[in-house]
Amino acid sequence: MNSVNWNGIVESLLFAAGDEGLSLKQISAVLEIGEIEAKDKMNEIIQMYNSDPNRGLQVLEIGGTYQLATKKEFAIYLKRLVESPSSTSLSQAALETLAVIAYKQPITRIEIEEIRGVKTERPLQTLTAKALIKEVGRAEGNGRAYLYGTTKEFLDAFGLKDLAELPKLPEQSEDDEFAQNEADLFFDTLKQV
Amino acid sequence: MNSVNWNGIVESLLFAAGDEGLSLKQISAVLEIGEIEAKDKMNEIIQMYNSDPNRGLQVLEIGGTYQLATKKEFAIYLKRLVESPSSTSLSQAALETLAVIAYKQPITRIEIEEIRGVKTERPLQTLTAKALIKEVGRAEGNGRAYLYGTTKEFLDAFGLKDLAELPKLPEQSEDDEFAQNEADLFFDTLKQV
Amino acid sequence: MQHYNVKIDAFEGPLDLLLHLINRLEIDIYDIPVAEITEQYLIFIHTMKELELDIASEYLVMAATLLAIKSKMLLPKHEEDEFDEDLDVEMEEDPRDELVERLIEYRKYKEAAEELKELEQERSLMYTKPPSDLAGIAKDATPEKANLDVSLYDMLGALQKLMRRKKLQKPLSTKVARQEIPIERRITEILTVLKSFRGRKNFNDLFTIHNREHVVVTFLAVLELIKRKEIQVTQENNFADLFVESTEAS
Repeated sequence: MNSVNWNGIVESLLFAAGDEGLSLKQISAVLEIGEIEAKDKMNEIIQMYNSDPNRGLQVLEIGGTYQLATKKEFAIYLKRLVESPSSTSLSQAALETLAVIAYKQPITRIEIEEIRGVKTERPLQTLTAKALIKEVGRAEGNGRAYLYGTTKEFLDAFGLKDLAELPKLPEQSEDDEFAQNEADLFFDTLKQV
Repeated sequence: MNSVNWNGIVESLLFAAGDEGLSLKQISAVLEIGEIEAKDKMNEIIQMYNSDPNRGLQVLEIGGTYQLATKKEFAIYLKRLVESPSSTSLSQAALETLAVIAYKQPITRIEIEEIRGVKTERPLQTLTAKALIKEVGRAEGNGRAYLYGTTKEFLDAFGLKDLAELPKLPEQSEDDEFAQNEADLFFDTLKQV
Repeated sequence: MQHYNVKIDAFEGPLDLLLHLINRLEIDIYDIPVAEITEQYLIFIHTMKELELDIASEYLVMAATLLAIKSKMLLPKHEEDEFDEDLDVEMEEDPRDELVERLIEYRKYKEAAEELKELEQERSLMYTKPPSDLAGIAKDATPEKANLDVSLYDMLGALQKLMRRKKLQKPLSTKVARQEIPIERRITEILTVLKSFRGRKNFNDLFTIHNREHVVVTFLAVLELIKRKEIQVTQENNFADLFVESTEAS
């Protein structure tokens, strides 16, 4: 071997880092290459893992860090061997609250409650304790209520690279279109009169 | 692919098993093959890892269990990673350890390792050096292992008045059945020690 | 009038309940028949009251809102006499508008919550490992007591990772060994004990093994025996110990 064995090095680094993951900064520091080059390398490596069916592992990119994880298709085998704590399973109330925060952050409790139509203290406590949300600041104006936002742990728990990867909200435009048609229909009816 | 992907399955199994490793018995049970056949497969796989320079990992056979580990030749990079200045903030390993101690103190190292599933010497050293934890006594029974607890500096660092101010874990709130199971799991883990 | 066998805690609040009613009645959300939906909503609330369940104040506020909208809808519409230049205005002044807007907004996040749930499930199929302990590798990198740039959230986050991580099952055989105790067998055992005892036996003494499964099976066996009238259970007075005896022996 006369060249640097990037794949081997990165695999050993990722393995050691476990679910703490490695940032691009750490990778480029250890490999002594620039971050852009490191990023290219990581993309190559991600590709390599994904395209090789002999590999049971994949590289996840989550909230700015890379981490190794088993491929989904092997979950059936792992389930025979490993206890699943199902620890992240959230109540409906918590999931709804989390959805509102994820899409509308930063947002105050009152604003969340307006959208949900119910008190939301308990779900906020649960989500905070599960480190899925945190206080990210204070709202202007009277009360200076806490503003909530999602955490890196949130991205990890839902397997997201970043917030931009959140599924698109059920589009309002469709509803609007629908409403528009209705309105058109209404107008048409009137014209006929 | 029309045949079973042994390599992929075994890799994912070994990865998830981590430091605890897998016995031949477990492997043959999950793969639903005989132990002799499983042993042959494992030898093949060990060979495969060793002969592929692109792999940063190897399969070790220690005391009848197989486990994944990084190859020795990459140790220098791991050293660089550990020594790279993540400086002021704590590693996840340290944070995890600290969290377990904070919520379960007084607690022995063995108990912490049982909960975390990995060796915890270094995090304990780090936390002790940073004065966030200290030895608070000795456990009863054989070995009389050290018991760890948090310090006043811990409270200061996290802006807590006292330990009662630690956020309630979701599993500590009674009315969440789901969380209760989680708590049971958590405590069962402890009881097994 | 139909009755609802739905628990109020099956709903995440009045908006959720309204969406449920709208779906159930196959109503167009943009053209809600307020009278009908209000009636259904109130029936629901009344049922809850009869069942003496706590009804969160939000449900009552919504009931009032619905009634207010209903009464506004009943007011004569002057606009209809006017020309169509006012049509836009008329659309906006529909007393239902605000509620419809809230329902649609809420529905958006309710659906998003479903998607999150799926993502979470998918994520749970991917297993990770804890960071390795590299104590042996880095020799004397003794960290000093520096200022810590960590928050409680970081610690909770690390703890969550730990909780989420799956744990390797001990020996695979423990799972297999934990087979169920057949109730029939336990029934026979209990009968044998009672018959040989010839007299009343304290109910608590039947629970010889203190694990959950054994306790449950024993309890079920006792219930079955009572049903079959093979044993008799007596109690002197409230809260006193229960005594069990075989009907055959007595």
